[in-house]
Amino acid sequence: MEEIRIGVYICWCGTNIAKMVDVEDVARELSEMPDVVIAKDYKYMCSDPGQDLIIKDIKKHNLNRIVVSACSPRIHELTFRRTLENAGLNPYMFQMANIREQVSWVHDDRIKATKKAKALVAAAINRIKWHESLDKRTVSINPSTLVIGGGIAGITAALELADTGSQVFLVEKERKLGGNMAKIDLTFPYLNSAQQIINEKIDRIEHHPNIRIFRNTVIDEIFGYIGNFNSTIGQNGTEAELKFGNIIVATGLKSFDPSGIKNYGYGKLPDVITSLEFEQMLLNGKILTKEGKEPANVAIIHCVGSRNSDEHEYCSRTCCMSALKYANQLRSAIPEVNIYQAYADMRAFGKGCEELYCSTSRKDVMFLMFDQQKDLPVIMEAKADDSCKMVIEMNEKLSGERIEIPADLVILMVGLEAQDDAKELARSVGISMCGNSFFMEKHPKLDPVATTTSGVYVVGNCQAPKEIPDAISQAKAATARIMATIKQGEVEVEVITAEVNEDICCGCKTCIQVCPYTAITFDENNSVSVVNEAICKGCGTCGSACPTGAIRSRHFTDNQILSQIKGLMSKSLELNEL
Amino acid sequence: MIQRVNPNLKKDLLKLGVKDWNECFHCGNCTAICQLTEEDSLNPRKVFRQAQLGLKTSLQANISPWMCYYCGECSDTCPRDANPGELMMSLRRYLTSIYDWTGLSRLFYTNKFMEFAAILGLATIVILLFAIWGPPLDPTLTSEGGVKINSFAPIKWIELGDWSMAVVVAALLISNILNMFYKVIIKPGVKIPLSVYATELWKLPAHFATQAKFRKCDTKGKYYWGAHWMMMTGYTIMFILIVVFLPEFQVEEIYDWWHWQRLLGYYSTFGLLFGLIYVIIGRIKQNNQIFKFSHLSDWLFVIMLFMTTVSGIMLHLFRINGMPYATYYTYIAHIAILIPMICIEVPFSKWSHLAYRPFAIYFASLKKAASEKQYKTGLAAEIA
Amino acid sequence: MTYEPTIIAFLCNWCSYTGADLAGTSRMKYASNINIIRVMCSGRIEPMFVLSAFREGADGVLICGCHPGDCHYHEGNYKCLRRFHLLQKYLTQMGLNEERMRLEWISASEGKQFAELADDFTEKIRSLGPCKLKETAETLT
Amino acid sequence: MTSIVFTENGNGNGSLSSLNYDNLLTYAKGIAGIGPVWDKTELPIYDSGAMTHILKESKIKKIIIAGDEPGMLKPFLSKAMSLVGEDPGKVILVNFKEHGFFTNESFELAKTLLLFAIKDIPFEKVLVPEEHNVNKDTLVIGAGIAGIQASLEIADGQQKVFLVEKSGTIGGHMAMFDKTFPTLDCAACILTPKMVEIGQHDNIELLTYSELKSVTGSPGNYKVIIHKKARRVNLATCIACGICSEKCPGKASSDFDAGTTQRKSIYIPFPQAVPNKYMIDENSCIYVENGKCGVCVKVCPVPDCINLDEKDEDVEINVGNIIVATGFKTFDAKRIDQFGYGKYPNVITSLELERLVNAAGPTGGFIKFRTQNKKKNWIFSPESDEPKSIAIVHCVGSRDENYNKYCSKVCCMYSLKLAHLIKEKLPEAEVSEYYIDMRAFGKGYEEFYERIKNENIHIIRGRTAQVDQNGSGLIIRTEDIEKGLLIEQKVDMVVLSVGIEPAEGASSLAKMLNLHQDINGWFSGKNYISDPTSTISGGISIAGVCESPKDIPDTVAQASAAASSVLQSIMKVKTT
Amino acid sequence: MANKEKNKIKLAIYWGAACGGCCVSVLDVHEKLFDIVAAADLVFWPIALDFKYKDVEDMPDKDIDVTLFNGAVRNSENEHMAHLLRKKSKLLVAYGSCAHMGGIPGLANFSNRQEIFERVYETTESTVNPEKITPQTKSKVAEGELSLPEFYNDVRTLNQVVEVDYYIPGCPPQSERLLEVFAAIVSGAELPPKGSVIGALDKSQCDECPREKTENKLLKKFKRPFEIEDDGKTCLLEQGVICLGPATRGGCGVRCIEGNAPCRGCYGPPTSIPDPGAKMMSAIATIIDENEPDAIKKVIETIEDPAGTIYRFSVPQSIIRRKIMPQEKKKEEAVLQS
Repeated sequence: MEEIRIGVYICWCGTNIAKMVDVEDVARELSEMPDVVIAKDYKYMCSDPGQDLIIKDIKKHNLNRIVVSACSPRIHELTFRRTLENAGLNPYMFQMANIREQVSWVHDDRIKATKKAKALVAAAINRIKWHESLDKRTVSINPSTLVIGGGIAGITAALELADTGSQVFLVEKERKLGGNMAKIDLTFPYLNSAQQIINEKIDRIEHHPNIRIFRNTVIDEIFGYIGNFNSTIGQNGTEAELKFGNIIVATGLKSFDPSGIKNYGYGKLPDVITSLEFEQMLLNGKILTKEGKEPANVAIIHCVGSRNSDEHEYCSRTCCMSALKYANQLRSAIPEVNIYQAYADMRAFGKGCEELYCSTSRKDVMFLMFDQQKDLPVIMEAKADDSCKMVIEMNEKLSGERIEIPADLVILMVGLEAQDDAKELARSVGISMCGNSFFMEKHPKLDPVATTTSGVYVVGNCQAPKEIPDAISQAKAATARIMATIKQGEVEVEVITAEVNEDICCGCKTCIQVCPYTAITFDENNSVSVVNEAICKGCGTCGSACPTGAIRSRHFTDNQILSQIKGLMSKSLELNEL
Repeated sequence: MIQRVNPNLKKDLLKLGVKDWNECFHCGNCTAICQLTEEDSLNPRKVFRQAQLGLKTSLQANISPWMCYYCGECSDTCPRDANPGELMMSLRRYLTSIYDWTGLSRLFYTNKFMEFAAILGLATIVILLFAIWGPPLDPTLTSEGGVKINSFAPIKWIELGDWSMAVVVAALLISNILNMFYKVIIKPGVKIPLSVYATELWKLPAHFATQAKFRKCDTKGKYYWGAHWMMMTGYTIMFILIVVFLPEFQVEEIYDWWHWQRLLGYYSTFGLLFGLIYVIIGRIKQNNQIFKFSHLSDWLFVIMLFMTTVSGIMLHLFRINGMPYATYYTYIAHIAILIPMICIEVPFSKWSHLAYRPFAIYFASLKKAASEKQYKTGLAAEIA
Repeated sequence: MTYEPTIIAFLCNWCSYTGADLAGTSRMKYASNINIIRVMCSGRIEPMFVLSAFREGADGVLICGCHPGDCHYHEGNYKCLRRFHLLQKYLTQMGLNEERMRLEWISASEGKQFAELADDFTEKIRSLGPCKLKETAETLT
Repeated sequence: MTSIVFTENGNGNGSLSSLNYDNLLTYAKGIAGIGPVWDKTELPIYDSGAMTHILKESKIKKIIIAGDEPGMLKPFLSKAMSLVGEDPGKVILVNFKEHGFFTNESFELAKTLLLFAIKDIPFEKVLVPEEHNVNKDTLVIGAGIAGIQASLEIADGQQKVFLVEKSGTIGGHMAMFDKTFPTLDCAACILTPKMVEIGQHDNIELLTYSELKSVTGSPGNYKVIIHKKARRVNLATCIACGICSEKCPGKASSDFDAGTTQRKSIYIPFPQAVPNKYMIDENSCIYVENGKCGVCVKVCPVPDCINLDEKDEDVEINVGNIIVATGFKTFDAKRIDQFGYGKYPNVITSLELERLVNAAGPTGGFIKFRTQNKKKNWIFSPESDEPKSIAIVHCVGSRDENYNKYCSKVCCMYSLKLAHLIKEKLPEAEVSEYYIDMRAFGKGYEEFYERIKNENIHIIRGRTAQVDQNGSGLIIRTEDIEKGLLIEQKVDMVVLSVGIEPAEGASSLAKMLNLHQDINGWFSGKNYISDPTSTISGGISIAGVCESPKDIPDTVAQASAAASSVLQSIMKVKTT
Repeated sequence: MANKEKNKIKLAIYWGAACGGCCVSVLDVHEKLFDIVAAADLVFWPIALDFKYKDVEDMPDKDIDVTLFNGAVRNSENEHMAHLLRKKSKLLVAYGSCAHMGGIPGLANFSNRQEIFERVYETTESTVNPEKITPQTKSKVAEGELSLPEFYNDVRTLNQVVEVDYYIPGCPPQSERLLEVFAAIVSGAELPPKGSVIGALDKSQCDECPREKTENKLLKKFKRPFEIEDDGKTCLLEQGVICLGPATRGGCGVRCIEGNAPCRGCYGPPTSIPDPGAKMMSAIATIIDENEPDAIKKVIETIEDPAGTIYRFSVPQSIIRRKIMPQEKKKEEAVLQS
């Protein structure tokens, strides 16, 4: 093994450190530690001359490990790693001791601060003896992408990617492309045609040279990792072996089935229909009751299957606005119709939505509020002599009165819920699910489309209910990442990863479930665990959980940390005795 | 009790109003900003709700519209521009037409032609009466160059006319108030002990005279209150003068200017003029929320009162300056405007509020006192 | 001279170490007895580190991670929490005062909380007196 | 036979639309082979019977509805078509607004759109992509979370990004927040790593304290002049030691703390600012004002680091794509008289409360009364007392015809979050929320709402109408809608959940970049439904709240989506 | 004869604080014992042959080729012999768990001399000792002075007293392993680096364990072996039983597990682990299936005596080595007060 030659640099940071820490004393004392070749102090280590000093010393003294004691590594670790690279050393042969944020700025006793600085630097020196060269690692990226789901999100993603010249495989469970958007007439809030938008896109996708469509196809199992996935896809009896670098999951959601809600009598009362069925009426241009008459009274009931602990606790996000849209469409198609909207909270939050709410309310629409959790309206058949077919009874919250509404047609604004096969899909693609069987994103705030599995993205409704523009934004967001990786042809993966020593691993499989990224798999042939370093993010949890000590967390190995502790304590105690 | 919603009531109400209020999304701002809001008596939003849903029974039993003096604060701050103040105004018209058993009120509110016809018809009758039974305008009426008003319009006839008009109007008003009492108290089944009727009775004249509630309106309200109060007192004093004290009022002799009759008369005139000009400028400029929307009945009322006032002033000026012919013609014109104004506006239109409002306050306090009493006896029974 | 305990603090990189940095940039003063060792995640902290710290002479060990649910690696902090409790039971069995080891959640914005924690913990350890573990283990008789 | 119905006449419907419909109608009538062409007013739009008669008579097989809101007419015509037995799907909508052609400048394009509708050509082809040689560098305007995200996406694709930020640090509003809803993870914990990444990224050139001066050129090749304001501290040499700030005698209200406290005239916006360098506020610097002082220069340990006489400068850059992510400003609560903000010290805005509950804020994370300091400035100091009851008022300046008609989308959720945080800091305090509609729409939001309901917080439906001072406390008047009762509540502090408005200067930027703004001032994309981030100005995308109010995840998704357009154009080596 | 003698190696076997099982394990080679005797001269083996310490003392230094030292160092006699044998031996092998890691006698480190004496000589139910007489190192009797070895406060492993060349782990070591080691030494093959563990495997127990292991290792309750209904196939850890197998060196032939009992760790940890129990502690805590502190504590309560379970054979060898006893002074005060 090569001789360890350590260079130690103590930064003054102007007076920031020097005022509270006797930096010269620190340098002098630590120069006496074993393996330390030189120890220097300097005004600003991060400045160009400071960095040059390190480079020169590395060459002159043949140093192979560098300790810089300055500010927080969160600020300058990258700076100095680059310095080392410039000097021809591996950037990981570097350790920083934070004596500014965690010493000089937070203490006011110079003697104690100096003592602590010495201990921290000693710890770093002790630690760096165990450092090893780590190399940047990349995996190559197959430029093809698999898009699962042919709704608006999937179609958008496929087109965006295909337009850059990359191959896209689009897999759709059903025969028809377009998903839920193809089943609706107009979009809110501007009442534009959904059909025109989606049909144009479907037309493009069907004729796109870079897109291969698999209809009536379900993904069975996917193998591999980012950049290098593969799967066998069966279609019409033939099987195709596909290789792709990234996966976009855009399987969407399905409408809630309201048959289970007794109050509404869906399935029993012929003129109680779901919003999706009403969309079909609008597409056909025929808003008629089962008897074939035009309704004189139409009631729209919100929050069916949503915001209720018996069905789904979550809000389906789109129904309120769809209901307002229906009011406008009804008013246009049947000018004299009485329109009633039973709602819980009017969630008109998007662009132009509150304005639509306001303009709709001017169109003789009667809004009625009910308690969607405990007190649902009851739909019943009207008496024979009544002017209407059905009567809806409810406790109206805004007036505090018990009222009844005449209705000839009742539209249930059904919520959205996970597809039946969501769980199987999650398993085959390797992503997690949240409480409501929605797919889980990597970070709910700052990474809403990536997943914990690198190279797999969730977009559109399958991540959570959302409006069309948001689904499209998400679809495009995922393609941004994929384009960046395709463009580079390879993707850098975490350097600080875990590795399994196969000579020691006994195959107890403790580590496999511990990994939050499912980066560890079991090699049945050798009966050892294997870390897929393309997936590993280097948290080190597995290393701590491994009972045999077979897993090392690179750059945070047991030895590195133990010697850091040892160095710190020995210096600290030694100084205490003085 | 389950009430069925009735979208048609709204359409009906719209005929009496000037603006749709369906934008309201029930935030309750109006109720909260209104300084007069009181449980059971004034809750603008609840009235809104009854109107929107078309809950006729509840609406007719509701006295909230009368409790509102229309300071306009609710409409100013309404986040949806739904104009609660204007709805209250429209509802006052609605309730007036509901209380009025003759149906004339409704007819006049909804049919401009009929309203004009009624006014013009009455005016014509007045002029005809003078033309037929009035003395010939010959020099006997101007002997010594003076104005002989009592000879022109003999006081006994005029007094007879005055009193009969007062009786008719009062009869109509009282019957309408009884109707109101039925709709507000009897029909909803409010139980009120007889003693309460007596103990709360003082509120009736007190509120009529002071309009103290109006003062509670916002800062701007105090200003309106001043104008409104002056107009109201001016009108009332004048009304009493010409009906009760006609013999002291319509005299040949011209009193000294400090005589009580003249002083009261001047005050009334000033009060009316001040209030009217304030309102007319407001309605023309639409400078404030309450003046933004004017129903025909609003304009008619103001214009007729203004014309009455102006003709009265002219009459007075002509008389003290000894201009007999001018005085006599103006007198006819004055009466020809005054009679239709009182006969149409007081029982059937906007002016009915001078009676409904104090009664509404009285009924509200009855309800409140009754429920308090009930609560107390209930409590006592419980304790016992 | 008053007794100055030596304390080792293991801080996760994403929340707690950043929080400690914030205490620094905000110039909050706290006891100099706290010596920080950075790990990527509190899930990396294992009993051996804590035991070694005591064995090498530390008087107290502080462990900080992201608040529950905030872990940069999803659930490392829960793993840390589980180990902490077992380790605490073990240390108690070995005659160590359980308060010598503490686990707290410090977020990246909680510089002040970190400074207060550092002071509070130092005082606690000071009141407990020197830890005799190193002495005992090295002088078996 | 194809027929056309125009829903507008004259010059559009007035709201921003100014297309001359009369001319368009004349043009349409002249198209060869076209059936009847009507203006909406000429049709019996309340009488399906009459309409079917017309359709039958003219043998119409297809109807094109053209205008600003053609969808409103569609159900009527679809019904009429189905009544005569024609395909109701043959009712085609041509929404000029949707495509951005609503001014007379795009009259020709509007004509084309009509023709395409007649001939069934996809609308996408109206704007035939011109082939440009794309400059591969990108300009991102605004370094809030949207700008940061977009920059990182592009820079990670190995493309150069110029990130321009108006203030002295990146981070935007998100950096000011304490926690984010609904997961309650701390904003700084998740944001600062991204900020550091921006600061250290090889492909990102950060231009803080700078604004756009002019943009010329064409899609793919824009020449942008950036006005760099004088920071007066050298970015390269400043070591952020803070000595200058310690000694500086000048003071001003801290923008970063939403005015809740004071900072020095030479300052760093907040400890984790990027770049982590000091700067001088010229409005309060004594030297800038009267030429005398210079204490900072004297105490600065780095030679020539502070240059008090530094002048503003202009920098020219050339870029191919531009992403606009200028975000928002909060509604000025002073505009609503009856809430007494600015009049009563303890009526505060939600942004101020965000700073108070933030551990790095002026009170160290404690909720305190606003008090006057020695110099009579109203600030929040850690020494003040704590309120015992707090009311949170929703929809301040939003959903209000008198101010902003739109819903600001985020206030309900952040108010719930703030209520939770208040309860966390002051468990004994009485917390009330007054709302109109609770808009808990996103992933996990409704669940969060349910959770807050169980935290002993009064959540009352009703819009507060008035706040008055009453002795040392405040009285707020609200109607409890669900009970139908007027509530006059005495509280110690009122928090106004202010809505959000387009950032200062959005209009001038719109002019500079030829972007459309909607009636509320938000930027409009090319097509709200199918392409909300691209604009009709080629190579220019919009992202985040500047497009319309939205929460953080949607902002981040949009930012990435905008980056996707940029990367796509670079990969295709052309832009549209 | 002399030549023959020369080819034979000199073997010594000594027991310190031990149960004798290790010595018996030597006999457990059965008929192979003859091969040993054929290849080696047993120069010292107190349990089997009558040698006096004097004989050893008289040997020249480094005269013994191999000494198998079993048992921990508990008293002054053990320590003396450890030093003596070190001096006289070329190779000193710590034989068995006690010499290696302290073994079962090492559990005495949860206590100290005072407590042990109190218990053994005063408070045990069968003891009558009103004068509270405890063993003294020196006592005068009529015949003169008698001496007993000093009973130490702590139990130490062999290597905490003298330098050790090799370790053969096990309680007791498997006889087959002993034969293999012995054969290697005799054949003069190249020996592994000093300090190595010999007669055992590098991998831990699980590698040899026939039970089926899955990744499903999440526990809401720990169980003692009698609490489970073992199907003989499922990994014991997955059934909630603390089996030290994953952190214990293989080589014993997974005998305990074959006997449906969990591994208790007598073979000690693999080379990669400095402390025998810390890793195992970490592992079993990690697989607790709870996230709330109280729930976690509840699960941990189901572990009977964690320190004694995890460090059953290795307390003196662990990082902490022994329990820190409450200050002696306090105890004295308490006695005085009572």
